[in-house]
Amino acid sequence: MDAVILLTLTGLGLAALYFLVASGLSLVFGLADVLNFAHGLFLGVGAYATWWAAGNLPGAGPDGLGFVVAVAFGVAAGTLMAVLVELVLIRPLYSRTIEQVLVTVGLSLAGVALLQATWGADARPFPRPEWTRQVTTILGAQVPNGGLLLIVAAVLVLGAILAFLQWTRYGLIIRAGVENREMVTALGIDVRKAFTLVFAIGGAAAALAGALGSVYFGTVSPQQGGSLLIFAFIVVVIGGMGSVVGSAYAAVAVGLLQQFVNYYGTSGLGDICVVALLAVVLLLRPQGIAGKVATA
Amino acid sequence: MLATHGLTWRIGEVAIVDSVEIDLAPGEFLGVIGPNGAGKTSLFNLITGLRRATEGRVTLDGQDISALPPYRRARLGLGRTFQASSVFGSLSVRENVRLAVQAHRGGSMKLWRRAAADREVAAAADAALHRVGLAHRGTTLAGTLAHGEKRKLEIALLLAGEPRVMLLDEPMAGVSAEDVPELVQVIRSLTGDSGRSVLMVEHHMDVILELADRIAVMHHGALLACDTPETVMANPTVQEAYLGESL
Amino acid sequence: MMEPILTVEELSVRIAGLHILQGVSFTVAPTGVTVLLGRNGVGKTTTLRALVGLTPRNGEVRGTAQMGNRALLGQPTHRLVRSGLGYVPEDRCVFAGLTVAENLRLAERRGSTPAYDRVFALFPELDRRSRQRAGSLSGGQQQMLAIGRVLINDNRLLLVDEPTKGLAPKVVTEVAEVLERVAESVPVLLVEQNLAVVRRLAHDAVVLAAGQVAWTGNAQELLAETELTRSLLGVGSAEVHH
Amino acid sequence: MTEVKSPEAPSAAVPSELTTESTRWSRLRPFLPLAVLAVALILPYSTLHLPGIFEGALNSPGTLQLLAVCLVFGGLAAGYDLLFGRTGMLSFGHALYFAAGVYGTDILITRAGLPLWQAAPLAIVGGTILAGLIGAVALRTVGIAFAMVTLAFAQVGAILVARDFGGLTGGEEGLPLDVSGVPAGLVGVANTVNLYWLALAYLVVVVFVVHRVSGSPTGRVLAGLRDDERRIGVLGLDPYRFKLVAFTLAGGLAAAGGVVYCLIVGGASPHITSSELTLSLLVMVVLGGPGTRWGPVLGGILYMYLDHRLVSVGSSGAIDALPAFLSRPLSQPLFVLGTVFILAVYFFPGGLASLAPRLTLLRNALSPRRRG
Amino acid sequence: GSPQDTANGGGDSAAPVKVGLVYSQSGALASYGKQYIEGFRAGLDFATGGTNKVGDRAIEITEVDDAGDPAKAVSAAKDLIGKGNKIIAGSTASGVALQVAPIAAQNKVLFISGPAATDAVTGANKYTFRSGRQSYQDVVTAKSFIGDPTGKKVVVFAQDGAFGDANEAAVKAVIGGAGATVSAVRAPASATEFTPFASQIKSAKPDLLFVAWAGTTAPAMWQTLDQQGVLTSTTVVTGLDIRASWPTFGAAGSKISFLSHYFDGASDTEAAKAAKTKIPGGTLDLFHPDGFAAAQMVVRAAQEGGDDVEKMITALEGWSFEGVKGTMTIRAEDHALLQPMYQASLTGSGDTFTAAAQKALSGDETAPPVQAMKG
Ligand SMILES: Nc1ncnc2c1ncn2[C@@H]1O[C@H](COP(=O)(O)OP(=O)(O)OP(=O)(O)O)[C@@H](O)[C@H]1O
Ligand SMILES: Nc1ncnc2c1ncn2[C@@H]1O[C@H](COP(=O)(O)OP(=O)(O)OP(=O)(O)O)[C@@H](O)[C@H]1O
Ligand SMILES: [Mg+2]
Ligand SMILES: [Mg+2]
Repeated sequence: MDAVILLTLTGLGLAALYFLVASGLSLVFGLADVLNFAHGLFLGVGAYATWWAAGNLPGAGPDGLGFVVAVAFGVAAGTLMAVLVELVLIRPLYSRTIEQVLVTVGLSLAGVALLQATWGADARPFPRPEWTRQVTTILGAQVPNGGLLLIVAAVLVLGAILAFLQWTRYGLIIRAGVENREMVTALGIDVRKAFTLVFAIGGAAAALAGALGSVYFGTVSPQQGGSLLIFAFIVVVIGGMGSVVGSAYAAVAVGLLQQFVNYYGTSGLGDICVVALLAVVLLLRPQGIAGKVATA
Repeated sequence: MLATHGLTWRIGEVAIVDSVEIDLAPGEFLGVIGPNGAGKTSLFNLITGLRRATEGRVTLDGQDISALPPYRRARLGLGRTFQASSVFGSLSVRENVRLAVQAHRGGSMKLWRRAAADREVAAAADAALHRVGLAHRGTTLAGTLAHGEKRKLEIALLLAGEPRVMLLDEPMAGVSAEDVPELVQVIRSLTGDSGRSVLMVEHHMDVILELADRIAVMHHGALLACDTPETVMANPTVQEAYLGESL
Repeated sequence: MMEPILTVEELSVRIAGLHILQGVSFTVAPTGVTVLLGRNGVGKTTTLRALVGLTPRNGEVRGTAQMGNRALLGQPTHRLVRSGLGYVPEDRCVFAGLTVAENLRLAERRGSTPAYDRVFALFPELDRRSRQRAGSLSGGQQQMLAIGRVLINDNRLLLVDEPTKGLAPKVVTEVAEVLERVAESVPVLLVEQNLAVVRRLAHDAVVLAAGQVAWTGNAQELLAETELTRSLLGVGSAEVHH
Repeated sequence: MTEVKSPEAPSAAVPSELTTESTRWSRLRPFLPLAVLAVALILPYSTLHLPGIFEGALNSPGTLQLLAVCLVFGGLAAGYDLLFGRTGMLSFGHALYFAAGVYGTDILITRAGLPLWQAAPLAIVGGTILAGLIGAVALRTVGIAFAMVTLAFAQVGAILVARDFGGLTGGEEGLPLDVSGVPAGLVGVANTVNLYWLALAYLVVVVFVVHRVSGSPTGRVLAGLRDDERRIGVLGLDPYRFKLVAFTLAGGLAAAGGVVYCLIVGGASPHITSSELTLSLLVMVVLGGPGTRWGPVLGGILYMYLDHRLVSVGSSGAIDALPAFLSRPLSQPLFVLGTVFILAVYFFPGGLASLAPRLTLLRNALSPRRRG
Repeated sequence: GSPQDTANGGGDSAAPVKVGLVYSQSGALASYGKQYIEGFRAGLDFATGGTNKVGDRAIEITEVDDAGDPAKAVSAAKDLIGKGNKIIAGSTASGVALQVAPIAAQNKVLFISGPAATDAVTGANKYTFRSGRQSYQDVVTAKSFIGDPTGKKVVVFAQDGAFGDANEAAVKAVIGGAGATVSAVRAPASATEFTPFASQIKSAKPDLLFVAWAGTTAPAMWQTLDQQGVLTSTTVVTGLDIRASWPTFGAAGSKISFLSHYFDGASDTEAAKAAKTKIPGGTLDLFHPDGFAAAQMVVRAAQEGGDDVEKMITALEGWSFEGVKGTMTIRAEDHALLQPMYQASLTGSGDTFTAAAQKALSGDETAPPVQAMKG
């Protein structure tokens, strides 16, 4: 029984991490129709900026309010980076999906190499509040606080993104813009602004995921973002492109599946099960769990 | 030749196509009219297999084809055009038609033969292009054609397949007034020989009246009437629901 | 004669090395409907798209176009539209994945109250189907939505590309009526193949041939003259009178 | 951009009063590939030094090895383009069939002790069947879903290789090829030239097959599929069958590339099962120009060349001499490679292949001056 | 010229001795590579008395980056061999070592593998030597932590793949062979959440837990083991990685018993002192000794063998020398490098940790079993 609770809660923590990474990806991928392979880089930028701020930025530090400031700085850096990338690199390439893939792949290669050139290839210890290293005992299970923090953050991010899509016109503009950018402009809307905004949000979510993920891992390294990205992609696709709620469901499914199979099955089976889940979902419902049926 | 039996397509509770019974005789030209949203295009989709009917059957020469995928139905001689032109945008106009000819004549699964060397295909394609008056646009990329030209290419693609039953979905929409008579000629010639049948949706009443042997009227998914043009035009419901007061 | 609302001078468009428009000049009167005629592929759509700033990336536009005191060419589309240039595209371009209501909501412009009543009065169908996804509308219904989307705002000039294409005769009449009524308050530059509609609506006419202006003048005169219609539009006036 | 005032004479059309020189050129053009092939064939006999481009003389083993790797990837990219550029199928799992070729050959030779002449055909057939089976399932989806299903299968392949079941694959350490099953002519540094010829032969075969197939009736259908699948169905052709044929054929070509690569590198390592490899295939094709005759080949060759050479450029003295803020990033090969992709997108939209028409334009612009 | 022309570059007695170093300058193992090359330079200086010459022949080093990719390494090795290098050294990654070794044998050049820890390099072929330790030696050192293994319960926690396989096999052979019952918990190398594995380990209640984990997820793994109480419930042994990684152990660090290949201060040999003065920063780390030993072996080979690879091999086989770690012996039968190994503990917090040696094991004590030479 203990084991089940522990696995469930840590599985949810893992799911929260996947969701944090996937949410920004899903937004950018589903709404702006950009397969952003540089998302992992945004993650890395957020993590390194937080790490840097905690050590160097006045007012920021590894604990308490200082840590919040450091994370805020990291998120700001990630957002700025995403906005710059959109403005300079992606904007001229809308509706040229393949070129975008090339640019974002190039960007992730170059960016990660740059992080590595600046801070070295090895993992560095990540500054974090002491309590994130401890555990909380819930129903007899020792649940890491880092995981709980991720769960709380994921719920907040989910709420924030849903509110944004629900209460602002941007959700509509972006959905329409993906279908036919020209026509959105022909309705008198500056669609470019909306896309920049989506990138900014995606970048912010990625940076937050980078910072909190590093808290969870305890270290920051240049490759970290990339290795999470593959699962994030799987989550996005299972959930249905562009559906943030779908991504949330999918993240939970993937996180729990991985955790339980890794415990009860043999090693490595967890990953294979996740991949199998992806294949099965796509074959049965190519549009993903929450995706809409494409028009004929 | 082509017949539908109680053909129905529901989305949720709503019947988009509602128990439609059509019987198309060999060589017959059946016009289909009806208000926008009556279900004409949907009917075509059901007949060609792009959509699966929820109830009812489609038969071709008495054979039930309801369960066949679109390509099998096409091979049995069912051809169609699309209301929104759907041509191969990145191929030249000529390649578009050659592809259609080749699809019809067989031998598409030949990986090791030079496609361009097949003179017969090329000749048939050029003939089809000629018939719709696009011969001079042969090398243009189909995607960059003007709207009306795409309509003509659609018909050329249909011609190339030499189908026995042709379904035309608003072939005249967007065709310039000057070219309408020409195209009417082309469509008329489709049925003239060889006992081919045509099912044509069209909102240009003069064209329908000129070509159709019978006219089917659809309304809210159901077949309101299916009769000679004179009878249909005299029907007060048709007058009211479809034609309105003429301009 | 009042000042024209739109003055196009020497408009040339080149796309991918092809000269599609070669020095097109015409004006649009500040009231009523001006119709742009010509065979398939002469460049009617290209003209409208150039005016509203939607020439493809690999295209090049030259010449001038003035709407009132505003130069149109070279401006970003969304600014042009916000300044009161409404555009109904040829292929309808409704957002297939959005519902009818969402399509309309998207068209609302900041700073002006959306005239839903006007749109729903004209097309009650849109009201009834407001929650249906636009992609599943019939062709004609989509056309209504495309027009409705523009009418929801107040415009200074409407560019309308083949609005009656694919519509049932009854709806064609209705759309013609709508345009007629719209044109009472907003000038319209209309591309239209249905000569009956042209006859009913048009005041002025511009005829294009091979990327150049072949004729401008009064539309009714044009349609009345068998010789002219035959040489310019390729149809006898008898056919016009269907 | 030059301003052309007169409305006639679109600039893309070549003026009719061509110089004799240009006519000769256009008549020669079809033979250009043959000429390049001839150069490639005699290249190992040249002791030419191209400092900065290659480390050693053209016929030195190091250069030949590098060229061989580049040629294999040129072929691989051309094969992938059959899927991507010519049929419009975005597969993210193409590396799997390549890896099947590499590991298949390696395992059959090293673990099962088969001779090369048995192992190679078995590996190719195996890779082709694998592609056929996976394609049969994955092709039930389209678009991004298809890309992701293929990626998923490739990921399973990667996991299986990494887990090292039964010690077959060597896990993350890879599996060195046991050369006792390989003809002596393909072993040893002195015989690198034979590997080079093998790679060249592979490239020629792939290019020939791809061009032949694209120009065939089937190729025409594939091109149609790229644009409008629904229409293909209505024309009476089964889209699924044609896509499956393309997918299987491309998979088989990739597996054959794997066999050659296994011999060149002398083993298998899990690098080749990574999803990055598929992505880089995509990059190669886009870099070169998808759906073009020579673009993917050039893209593949260039990519691999940069991938290998940047490593040594990065560690060269010239870079170290730069100030730290320049030398640090520049000594990271991936930084340079990534930057090259980005620049390529902006400066060669349409890929390297689009350079050719532009060069023609340039030549046309220059030729009057030469005449005058 | 003919294709074979330059492949047989020879050397006369005044020409420099050409040595090719193929190792990771970039990629995931770049920091290991950096230590290796620093150690190599220091070792070369030490072994040639600062002249960088063997007799009157200068030693000419060519460095090539393999970025951890065997394909690149193979290309580089072929290039170097083609240019007449008779000695190749380097190989930071095991995959590289395994694929370069056959190339050396095929072309009859000397290959001295570097930090790559895989056991498979030992006895790979007669042209292949190693300048570092191998996994087996790690495990033997780990065994020294539990005294008499008879009846004890040992769990191996290792990642999937060859590295994990080798460690599991070695533990089964070394500790299991000595009477302990050995079981294994394996996890995918890509795992990010370790609770399931920690629970499995805990419920197995081992007397000794041997952890073989490499990669960036290690800190998360340790934290989870700590949080789930594994570290306090049993003796946990693992290998001590490079200095930069020490802070990432966090609080777990002081609860682990480390086996160590090397850390600064583990030995106080002449070579260690010399190395400390030569390397940038003056602090020795995990892979400095490997580079140092490689240089010593290169010099020995060149001295005794000249340009004759067979003579080089004879000169190295059975050779004993004083390296950074102490006395190192190249076992003639399979070219295993017998060398001292250490038990260590870690103390400190934040960014400053220090390692202290508990015990040193001699090269004979940690000797792996003799392999038959494969090629
Ligand atoms: N997938 C769908 N979901 C919901 N409603 C649909 C769907 N597809 C079609 N419809 C509805 O079915 C009705 C029939 O559509 P159809 O396209 O067949 O009309 P049509 O007769 O061809 O009209 P038009 O003459 O305007 O082309 C329309 O009211 C349309 O909105
Ligand atoms: N993107 C493009 N690239 C190349 N040529 C184009 C492009 N767009 C349009 N054209 C060409 O420009 C010409 C004019 O096209 P346009 O769409 O303006 O014609 P139109 O008068 O609107 O015709 P229709 O009555 O058929 O709608 C056509 O020959 C068309 O092929
Ligand atoms: Mg319809
Ligand atoms: Mg038009």
